[in-house]
Amino acid sequence: MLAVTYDDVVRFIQAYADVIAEQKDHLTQLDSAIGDADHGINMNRGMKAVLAKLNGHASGDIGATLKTVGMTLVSTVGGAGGPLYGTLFLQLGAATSGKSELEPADWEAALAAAVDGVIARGKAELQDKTMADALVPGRDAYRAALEDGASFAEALRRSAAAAEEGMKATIPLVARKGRASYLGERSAGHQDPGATSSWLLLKTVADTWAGD
Amino acid sequence: MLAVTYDDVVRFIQAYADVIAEQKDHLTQLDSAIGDADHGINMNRGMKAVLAKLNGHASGDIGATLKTVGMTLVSTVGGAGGPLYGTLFLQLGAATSGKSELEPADWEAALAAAVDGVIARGKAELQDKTMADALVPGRDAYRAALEDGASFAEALRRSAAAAEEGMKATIPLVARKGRASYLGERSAGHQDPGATSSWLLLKTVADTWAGD
Amino acid sequence: MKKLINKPDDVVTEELQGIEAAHPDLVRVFYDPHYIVRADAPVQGKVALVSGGGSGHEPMHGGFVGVGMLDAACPGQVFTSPTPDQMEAATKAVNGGAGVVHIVKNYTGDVMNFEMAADLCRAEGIDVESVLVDDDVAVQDSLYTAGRRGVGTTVLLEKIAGAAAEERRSLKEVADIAREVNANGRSMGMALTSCTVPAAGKPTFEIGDDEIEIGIGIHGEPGRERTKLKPAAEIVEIMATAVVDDVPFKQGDQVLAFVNGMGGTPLIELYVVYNEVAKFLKGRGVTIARNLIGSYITSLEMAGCSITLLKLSDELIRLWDAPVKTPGLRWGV
Amino acid sequence: MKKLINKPDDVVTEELQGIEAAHPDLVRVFYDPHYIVRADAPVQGKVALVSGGGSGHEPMHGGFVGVGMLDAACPGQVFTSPTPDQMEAATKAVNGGAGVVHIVKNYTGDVMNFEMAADLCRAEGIDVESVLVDDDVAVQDSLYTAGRRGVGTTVLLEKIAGAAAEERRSLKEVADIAREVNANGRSMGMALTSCTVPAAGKPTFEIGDDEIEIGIGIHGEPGRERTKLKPAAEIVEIMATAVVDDVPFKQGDQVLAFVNGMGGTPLIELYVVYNEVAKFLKGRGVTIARNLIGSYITSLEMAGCSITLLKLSDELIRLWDAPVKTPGLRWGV
Ligand SMILES: Nc1ncnc2c1ncn2[C@@H]1O[C@H](COP(=O)(O)OP(=O)(O)O)[C@@H](O)[C@H]1O
Ligand SMILES: Nc1ncnc2c1ncn2[C@@H]1O[C@H](COP(=O)(O)OP(=O)(O)O)[C@@H](O)[C@H]1O
Ligand SMILES: [Mg+2]
Ligand SMILES: [Mg+2]
Ligand SMILES: [Mg+2]
Ligand SMILES: [Mg+2]
Repeated sequence: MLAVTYDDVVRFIQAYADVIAEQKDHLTQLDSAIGDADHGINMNRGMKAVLAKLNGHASGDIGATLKTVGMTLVSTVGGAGGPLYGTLFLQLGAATSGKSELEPADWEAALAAAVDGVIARGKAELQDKTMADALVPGRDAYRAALEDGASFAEALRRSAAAAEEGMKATIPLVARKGRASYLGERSAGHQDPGATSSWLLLKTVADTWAGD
Repeated sequence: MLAVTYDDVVRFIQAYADVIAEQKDHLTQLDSAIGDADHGINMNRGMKAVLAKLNGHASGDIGATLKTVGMTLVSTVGGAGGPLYGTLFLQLGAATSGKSELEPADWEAALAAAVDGVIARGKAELQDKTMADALVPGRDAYRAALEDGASFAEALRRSAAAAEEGMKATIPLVARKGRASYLGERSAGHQDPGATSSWLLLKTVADTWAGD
Repeated sequence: MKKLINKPDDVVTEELQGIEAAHPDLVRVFYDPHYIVRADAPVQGKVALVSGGGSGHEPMHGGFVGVGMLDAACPGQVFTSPTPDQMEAATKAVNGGAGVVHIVKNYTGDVMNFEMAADLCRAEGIDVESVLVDDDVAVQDSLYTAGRRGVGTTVLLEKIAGAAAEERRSLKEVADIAREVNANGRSMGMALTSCTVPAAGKPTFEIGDDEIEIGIGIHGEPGRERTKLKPAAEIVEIMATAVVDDVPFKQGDQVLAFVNGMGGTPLIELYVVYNEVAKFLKGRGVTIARNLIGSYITSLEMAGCSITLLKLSDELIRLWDAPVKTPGLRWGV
Repeated sequence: MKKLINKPDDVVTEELQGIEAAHPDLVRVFYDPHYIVRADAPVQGKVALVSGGGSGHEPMHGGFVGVGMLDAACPGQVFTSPTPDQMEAATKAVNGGAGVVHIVKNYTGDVMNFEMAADLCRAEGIDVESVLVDDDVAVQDSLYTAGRRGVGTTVLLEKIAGAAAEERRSLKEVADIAREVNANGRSMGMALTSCTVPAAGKPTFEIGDDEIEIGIGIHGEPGRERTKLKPAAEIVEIMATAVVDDVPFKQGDQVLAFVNGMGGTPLIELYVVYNEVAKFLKGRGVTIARNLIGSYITSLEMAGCSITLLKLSDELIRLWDAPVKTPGLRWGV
């Protein structure tokens, strides 16, 4: 694989919707431990709306489609997840505007813009026990892999693996942003739901685009 | 025993208060099955108030004291039990007004007046599954015993025994008066709480005045 | 038992102290015996309205004391009728010389206690008219029972009769309007959960996690049927059908629709229920001219609701719309 | 899960349909996206107030739309912040040319969504001022958290700022008054039981039969301590102390005391609590000049209460007393 096509992007979006549907209860469960028990429900409502929105609207423009995903998430997810995932996809879209293919460097730029967008929106720092704890290592590992000369597929796999580690590393953390922060010390010992859905996103990217 | 003294009457009132305190949960339990779970609580509140009221006020006038009991019950019990037991004691008091001793015939008249008062107040008929189902046989058995030439003590014991039978006979009945009547057929199979407290009353009379 | 109380025995007295502390502009509270009167009682020349009943149904009745509604309320112990001495004292305190209406919900205890009180008051020369509320269609075979219970219509009756009294209508007129409201109002309730009487300490009845009781009374008295949990639309269908068929309400009638929470029911659910009631009545051609949605006649923390429909004349609408200023119901002033 | 609903996914929409059916004289309801505006919106020349938040807190916010309070409310899914498109549509619908105040409870989701909405509105030339409510003293170490949550003070702020807007004060003045209310209001809540988000189907948290959570958030967020059930007096002592010491309220201060039910709490308990609050404040030399007692900012069917104290100036009292006519709060009209 040298580049990702428009159809690959659509397949990723569909696969992410499937993953979220499948992991809905798990994400909600994680959110019930340190939040308000709705993260899976919210994300699933959003991704279902995305599927309905995209259905039969193949524009061929990767950026436009990702922006539509972002807009749809913004207006259907709500809570913290809505603006954050909405921003993530809006930024992916802005960075890939007009493109019908993504080369490894395009994804690097898009991912960087998306992660910046999430951080600008939520003002989270690393170790605040948020989505950023999965996204930032995922972005960094991808970039490092490309610099190491890894293949596109390999870089995506390393990105997902780093996000997974980042997600797991949220377990001992004390939350400092979002609803979980109200728990103080009691938030330690639980995996962050947003970091989990962010890992699932990068994992779905890898599974869809770097599938064996 | 040929007659009941003022002190005997006071001992009966005290003993009835003790019995009600002891049976409070049981009466409430019976009321929770076919009523609103307060009969024991209400009667106990009333009899406690009676004790407080009588404490140190030995008038020597049986009728006056029984009227005080009735007035106190009327103003402290509430619910159906308040007017019914209030009326019962008010009528006992009216029938024994000015007396310092009760002979067997005095109690016959007093009991008859009390039962009439309860029936006039509540308009219950026999088999309606109410207090009347214990009181009426209790009254009738007492009268019949005297007519049979039984002793005062024996007549009181037969009165209590008949009330007990009447109380037990409420079990299969379908209630037609009071809160239990809302249950319709479902009220069958449960002993009536008011019939139970009425049996306890006649039993306490017998235990106190006809004690071995 | 989990409640925001101190000692079970003190609940009613402390509630009254809370009302007294909260609403000195609206009511005055008396403790020996317990009763609540409107701040400006007695209002000379006005027919006075006295109601009362067991506590645990808040805001009814104490929360309905004030201008345009009740002159006095007598709170009993929780779910236990108040006593004649309370009613007598309250009646005397609010009697403005034009007579007093006793509004009595049809429960054996309430009826007998109010009867004794009315006798005492009449003996002292006060004109008392008793009005019985018995609107609960859940009670069937009322010939063989203590009759229908007084439930949701009580709230509407107290408001409407209160407005009539405020217009200085005569004792007979006020009592007649109250009876007209009772004759034209019907209710039915249901429970999702039981409630716990503080002094009893445990739930009044057991109910499965997937069961509801349709036709419940406001003291947790059993209803018509114990059934599996159903969607709100089906529950409303059952209850509203029983209510509508009983008057009967006909196509073209104007009604006041009152969706009442039992105490533990959140407002979001009451609006879902009201939506179903509105759809149901539309289907029957009945017009909702007025409505009331909220927890006004409750059963402690019971979850559930009741539906009351009152057939409205223009006159009843006018009296309903009249100003009212009480802790529990307020508009127009 | 026992609720008076149809399908969990439809609760919010059906609730809105219920509100629309119930209060056409007060509000208009829109569905795509969801928002509620006062019947006469936009009011030309008046600063408009828009609030919103997750559903499940009824009557807040939809029940506070009307004359003298909010111009619009945006209901999210249960316990989930609404979305920027709702806020944008509502803001446009009520903008009367004098600017719009967004009243935002301090939750990450609400803040970010309202931020995006404000950006969109400003891009279209509408003057938007955002006011953050963060009055929950239960959140400690607010430097290391998302900050204090917005709870009970929100209700008081919406009423008071609404009255200021009704007087045709400027955007800046209305926003400043709102901020003054937030600066002078503090709250703390507690729960006896959990609530169940309809879409989740099971209780948000587990709590023992003899336990309470002190410092609970209105979405069931954990509080300061999990403790054994205590008498109301002790619970009030803990909560009121935390609230009073935080502003701090001093001897001689005048306050509005707001005792709020969490949705499943019967009014009888709220009056018992109010009685304790009144005694507590008396002991501190603080005067209760106004009060509000009832379930106004709820957490579905959660049992529990919150206490909010707002330090009052004469001006705030005047604005509090001004007429208000909404489904959830009404007086003076
Ligand atoms: N300021 C923030 N920056 C980045 N991520 C955040 C921030 N606040 C919360 N999150 C993420 O959002 C997740 C919760 O999302 P969700 O449950 O959808 O929203 P809410 O908390 O409003 O219910 C958290 O697990 C966390 O990862
Ligand atoms: N009309 C009546 N006549 C006689 N007794 C009655 C009548 N109605 C009810 N009772 C008695 O009252 C008892 C219930 O008393 P209680 O629980 O104190 O009152 P309430 O039903 O008001 O809670 C019943 O068990 C029954 O024996
Ligand atoms: Mg969440
Ligand atoms: Mg009883
Ligand atoms: Mg009772
Ligand atoms: Mg949420």
